[in-house]
Amino acid sequence: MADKLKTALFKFTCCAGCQFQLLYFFSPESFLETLDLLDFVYFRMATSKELKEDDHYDLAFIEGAISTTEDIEKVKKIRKQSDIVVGYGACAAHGGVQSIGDWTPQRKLEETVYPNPLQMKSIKVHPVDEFIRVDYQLRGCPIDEVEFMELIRALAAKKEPYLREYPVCVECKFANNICILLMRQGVLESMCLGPVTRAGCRVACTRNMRACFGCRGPMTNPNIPEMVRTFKGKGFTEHEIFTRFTEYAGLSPEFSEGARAYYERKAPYYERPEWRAA
Amino acid sequence: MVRALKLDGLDILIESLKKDYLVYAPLSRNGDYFFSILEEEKAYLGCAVTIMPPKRILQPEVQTLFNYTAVDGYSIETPPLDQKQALFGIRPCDVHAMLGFDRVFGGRYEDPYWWERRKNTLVVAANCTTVAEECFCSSWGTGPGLDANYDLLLTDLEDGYLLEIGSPAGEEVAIQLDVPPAGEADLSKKARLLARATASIKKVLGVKPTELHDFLAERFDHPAWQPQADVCFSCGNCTITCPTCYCYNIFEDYSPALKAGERRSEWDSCQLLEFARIAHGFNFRRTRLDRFKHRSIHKLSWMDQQYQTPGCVGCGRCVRWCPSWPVRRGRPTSLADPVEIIGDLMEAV
Amino acid sequence: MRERRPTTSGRSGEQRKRIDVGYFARTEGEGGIHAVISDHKLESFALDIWEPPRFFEGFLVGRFYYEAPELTSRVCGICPVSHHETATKAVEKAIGLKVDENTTKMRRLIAWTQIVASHIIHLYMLALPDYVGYDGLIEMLPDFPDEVQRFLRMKTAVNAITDAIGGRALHTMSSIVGGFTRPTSKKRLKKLAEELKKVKDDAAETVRLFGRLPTPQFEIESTYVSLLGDGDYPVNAGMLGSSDGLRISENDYRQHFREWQVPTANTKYTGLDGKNPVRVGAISRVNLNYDLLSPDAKSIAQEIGYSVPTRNPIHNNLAQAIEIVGGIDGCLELIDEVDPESIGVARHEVKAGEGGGITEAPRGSLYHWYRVNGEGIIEAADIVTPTAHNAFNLEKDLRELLVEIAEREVDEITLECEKLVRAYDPCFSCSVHIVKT
Amino acid sequence: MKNPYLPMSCVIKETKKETADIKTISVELPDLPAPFDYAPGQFNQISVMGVGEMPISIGSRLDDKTITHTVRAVGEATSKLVELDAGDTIGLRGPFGQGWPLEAAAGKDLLLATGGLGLAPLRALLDLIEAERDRFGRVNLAYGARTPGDMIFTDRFDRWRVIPDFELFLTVDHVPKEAVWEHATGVVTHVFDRLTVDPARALAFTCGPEIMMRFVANSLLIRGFDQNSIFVSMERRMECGMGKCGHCMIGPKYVCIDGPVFSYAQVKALPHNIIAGKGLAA
Ligand SMILES: Cc1cc2nc3c(=O)[nH]c(=O)nc-3n(C[C@H](O)[C@H](O)[C@H](O)COP(=O)(O)OP(=O)(O)OC[C@H]3O[C@@H](n4cnc5c(N)ncnc54)[C@H](O)[C@@H]3O)c2cc1C
Ligand code: SF4
Ligand code: SF4
Ligand code: SF4
Repeated sequence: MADKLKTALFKFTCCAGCQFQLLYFFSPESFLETLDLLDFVYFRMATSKELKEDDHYDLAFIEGAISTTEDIEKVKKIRKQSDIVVGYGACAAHGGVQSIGDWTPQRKLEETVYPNPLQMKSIKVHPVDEFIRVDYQLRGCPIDEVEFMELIRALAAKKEPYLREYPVCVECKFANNICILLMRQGVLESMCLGPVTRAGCRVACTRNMRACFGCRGPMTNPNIPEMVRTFKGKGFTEHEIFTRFTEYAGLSPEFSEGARAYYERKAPYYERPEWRAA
Repeated sequence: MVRALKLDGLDILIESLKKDYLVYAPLSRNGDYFFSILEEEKAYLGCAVTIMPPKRILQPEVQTLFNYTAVDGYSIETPPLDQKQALFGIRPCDVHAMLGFDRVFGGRYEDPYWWERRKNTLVVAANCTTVAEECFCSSWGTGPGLDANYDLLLTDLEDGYLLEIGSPAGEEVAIQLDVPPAGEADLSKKARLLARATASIKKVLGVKPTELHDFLAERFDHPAWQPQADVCFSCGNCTITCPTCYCYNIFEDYSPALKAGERRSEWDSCQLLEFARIAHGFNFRRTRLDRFKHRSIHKLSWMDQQYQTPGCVGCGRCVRWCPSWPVRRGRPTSLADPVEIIGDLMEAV
Repeated sequence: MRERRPTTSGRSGEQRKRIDVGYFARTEGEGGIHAVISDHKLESFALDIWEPPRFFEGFLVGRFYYEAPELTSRVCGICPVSHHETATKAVEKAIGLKVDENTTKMRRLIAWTQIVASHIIHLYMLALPDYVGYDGLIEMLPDFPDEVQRFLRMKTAVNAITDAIGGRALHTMSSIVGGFTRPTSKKRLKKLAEELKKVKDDAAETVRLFGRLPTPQFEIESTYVSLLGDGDYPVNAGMLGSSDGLRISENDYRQHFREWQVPTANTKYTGLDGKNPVRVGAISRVNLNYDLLSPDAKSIAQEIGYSVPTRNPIHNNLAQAIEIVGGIDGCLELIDEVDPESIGVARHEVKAGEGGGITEAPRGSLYHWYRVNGEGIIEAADIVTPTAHNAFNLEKDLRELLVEIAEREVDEITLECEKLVRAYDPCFSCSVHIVKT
Repeated sequence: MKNPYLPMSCVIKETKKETADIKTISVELPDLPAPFDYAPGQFNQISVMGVGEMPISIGSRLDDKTITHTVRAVGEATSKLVELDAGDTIGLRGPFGQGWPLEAAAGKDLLLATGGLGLAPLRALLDLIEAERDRFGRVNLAYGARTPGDMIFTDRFDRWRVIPDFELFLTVDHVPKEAVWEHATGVVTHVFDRLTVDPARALAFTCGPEIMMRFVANSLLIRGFDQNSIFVSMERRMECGMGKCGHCMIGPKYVCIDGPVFSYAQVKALPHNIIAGKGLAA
């Protein structure tokens, strides 16, 4: 067998769930096969092996979004040190849940959480590929086991992984699911982003009768205006549509187009009367 | 030889089938229906088009073509496909779609995966005595009643079930049932019920199937296509759920740790962007318009030219599962609905 | 990345030691200790938590109430269910929704699986390598196949139940405000219960394993806080109580617990009555609720000589191991009791209001509070995690430990500190707002 | 039932580098129950196990059980294939498709107009012309490439030149400074003025990028070739090669079984293609 890929996993701003997905929630077979294919030289959660300055990696996983200025330098360094860089999880790919904060002015955010915001020097949340080239994205919150295995098997075999580009709907139908978007009852349950979200999650949401909330970000060339029109047609409010598009991947150009569909020329939502009232 | 039996209930038939076959039947879940292995739940025989067509049982969405190990060249192994199975309660439209697949997977290159499964499958069809609002099988002559191509055929007579036998394999099952033959009255009741069902189908294709080729060829550049394509998600729902859509992809799953791989096929859809893409990203149907047209015309005309079998059987699945609902002729409609697409094209240029 | 750099620098005659742990390995999130010991005295000390802020309480403002559980689930990848369930409870209180007994039981079941699952990963993946002197579980694989296999068996059995109820094991799906969208079937649960029974021996073996490992004798006075069970071991219900006799309902939490800023550290501390540090977690739960543990858990605790109340903070690991046994019994019992098929999602109207809820996360009491307006939009949110509860106490304990072992070698001091930190099981990424940059 | 999805395992006998990214690979066919029979213009599905399958034109006439394919590394599978060497194993299934219309061509003049790698699908035909010269009338081969270095099969040019009644016209788009080039420059249609075949009794076979075939066809139509005597070899994405997977469909036609060779008249009736100008893509 070819040599194991020398691998490092770095964590930035996120919940670390994607690492745990690998360490803890994978089936034992996948977990052991992963260890067969990858040699983790740096993986803080799993081993106390130290980071070596100027080490070189065949493969670097970057988990989490970038939210401090130091982090920007760190990822640039990782890029230089690594042959293949993989964005690991929704936070790395699109900013993840914390990117919701990007729709609120930073000062405002700081004020809500900390009594003395003047000490803060936080920055907005950014996807990793805003600063460096990312070779592959493992999307999703959290990442999917099957997709992860496909990626590392392909990389170990030095070939392209087969990562799906099509929307969640395809997998949803493969899974024999009823269409959540078309069930016109139960308001929040039917606001499904499936038709514009990239598949690969094996429909974690819809197989549980939950609407897809777009954690994997947009598919290639999604029809966002139609998605907005559809939601609107089903009677969702502007603010509801906004929140749906901004949950996990609101920073992607496509989803932010959806989020802006109603807010563009209006006051940002945190100043809108609908929640300021009462 | 018995031709038709009268059953009081279905249990006796199902029990008998279960002895020799793995029985697939429409089961209810969250108010909808899907084909699944019949265990304890009750099979549903009222007219309900399952979410996914039974094609997935004969050609699963992802199927293994072969496994191989790559040590010293490679050795190939194909999966066994000898499971005897019964498709219980398959609708006439779906039977017709299955016949279409017979043509696609037949011809010069016979697809062994389809045919092995097909030959091991007992078709226990069920006539539709009630119809759903999306159905338009009568436009194609594919329903609501079935004339041939079944092993066994059920009709719900309200006071019991008529069981017609259509093949020696069906005969073998029927012979084990200890029930009386059906009478003339039962047969005429069936005819009456089917006539009633046919009459209750409100949806009609605006153009006769035989005239569709010319109709569509003339309207290939009709302006009505563009606004339709604009509201299409390219999500593939219309094709994935379509019982006559057969397109698939071939890909490989290879594990360097195991030095073994598997070549698989996976359903594909012409609505997806990557369907016609080749090396260097060149795409022969890059625009939504091209893809939407391809699907519509393939269903309604080209498939018939290719395989002499209709590409649509009027099951209404695409009508139901298309998430886009543009307003046409003053009412919200399903974008993928063949009847509405034809309707749009019938409007003057 | 910051490095672990223990250094000793001699200055004329006196001994000056620097303890610098830049980035704890195998803890969740990012944090470090910086201490200077000179002449066997603690000269300076700082507990540094530098997980970048994520502003959960900030960005939750303006979102819909039903988003709170799934968004806060992302506070922490190791105890997502706890956040999910606590947020659900708090939001339901805020909008004035009551769910039935069966749903509460189901939630209790999934919360139990979370505690057990988190303890398993903590003990085997984060703590055990320390004791046996390995970098991590991955490195232990060739030499400790039995332990690794036991770990894999246990986690697979427990995760399967979380997966069945929650729709997936990590960041659950089917549990929402009002109930469950797709509760599993009794049949499936029964089947999984059989699998779970099979790992009970593994759980007992885990307790014995940790009972055998050398535990430093180190006693510190702390105020132990946890929910108090009422007939059942506390998981997602009960009064909040302390070893000092505190008894409050979750509604009164904010009158008793305050946060304040510490100028020397980058953290915001939470304490009882705005000044006293508290200890939450398995050790507190076992201390306060020992009698409610399952008989098997109690007998294994006796077998290894675990006596309550304990004052040794490092005993937290043993308490966790004991809770695994108790948790498995708790799950088995609940699987018998719940009726998944009858669970749905309670229909509800949204009323403006506010409400807080406490549940026991693996690492201790977790508090969520929300104010929701008439349109269902969150106006204010507050999350106090176990790590936030513990941070003040951890600092206090570390100081005491450093004073006690100040004479030892730097490497040893560092290791002891790390052990203590890891026994606290801090989850820095879940700290939410104890963090300041 | 024979399983047409299963590739037969073939060992590479030799490889030859044609250009920087093009390689000719000769494989040895295993003993088959029946002789492997095919016509020029047909293709095989070649597998690189672990990576995937790709349609590649058959480049040679069957010669002692060896058969050649000429491949350009453009993507994943082709790159892997090009990396392989003698002794490696590949999978092969085929032959598929309709080759050049040899029956219609009997006794007729032939114009073969190709660009770049498009010469590969014609090589088997050229071998046939050489071996059975009497079957056809006068033959012209017009071959264009980007630069002289991009030409394939250059070692065969001299062999072809001596075929009786055979003319070889070479042209390149661009000559790098250091190269020696004594033939024409410009696109392949530029040499059409010098053709010696008679449009009235000739068939034209063309293969290359679709945009090139469009120019070739237009130019030939102007010169009096009939729509039914111009043949193009089309390329589309293929998975099965057997008219089932749907990918290579152009309107109602399958490139894999109805083609890849089509007459211009046929192509003209099809949507979504560049050659005859209907429904331009990309
Ligand atoms: C009838 C026919 C004959 C051909 N003859 C030759 C030949 O003699 N020499 C040669 O070098 N090339 C030939 N090609 C083109 C060759 O098949 C493609 O270059 C090859 O498939 C690219 O695969 P890839 O995996 O390297 O590219 P990638 O871009 O990595 O391919 C991704 C997928 O797209 C599909 N695909 C991409 N490009 C094509 C394409 N052009 N045609 C079909 N499927 C494609 C493949 O199925 C592949 O799985 C021929 C194509 C056809 C249709
Ligand atoms: S095109 Fe639509 S109605 Fe026709 S068979 Fe397919 S899914 Fe059914
Ligand atoms: S409509 Fe599209 S997916 Fe369906 S069979 Fe035709 S080409 Fe294939
Ligand atoms: S027609 Fe409807 S179902 Fe089909 S691809 Fe378009 S949006 Fe999807």
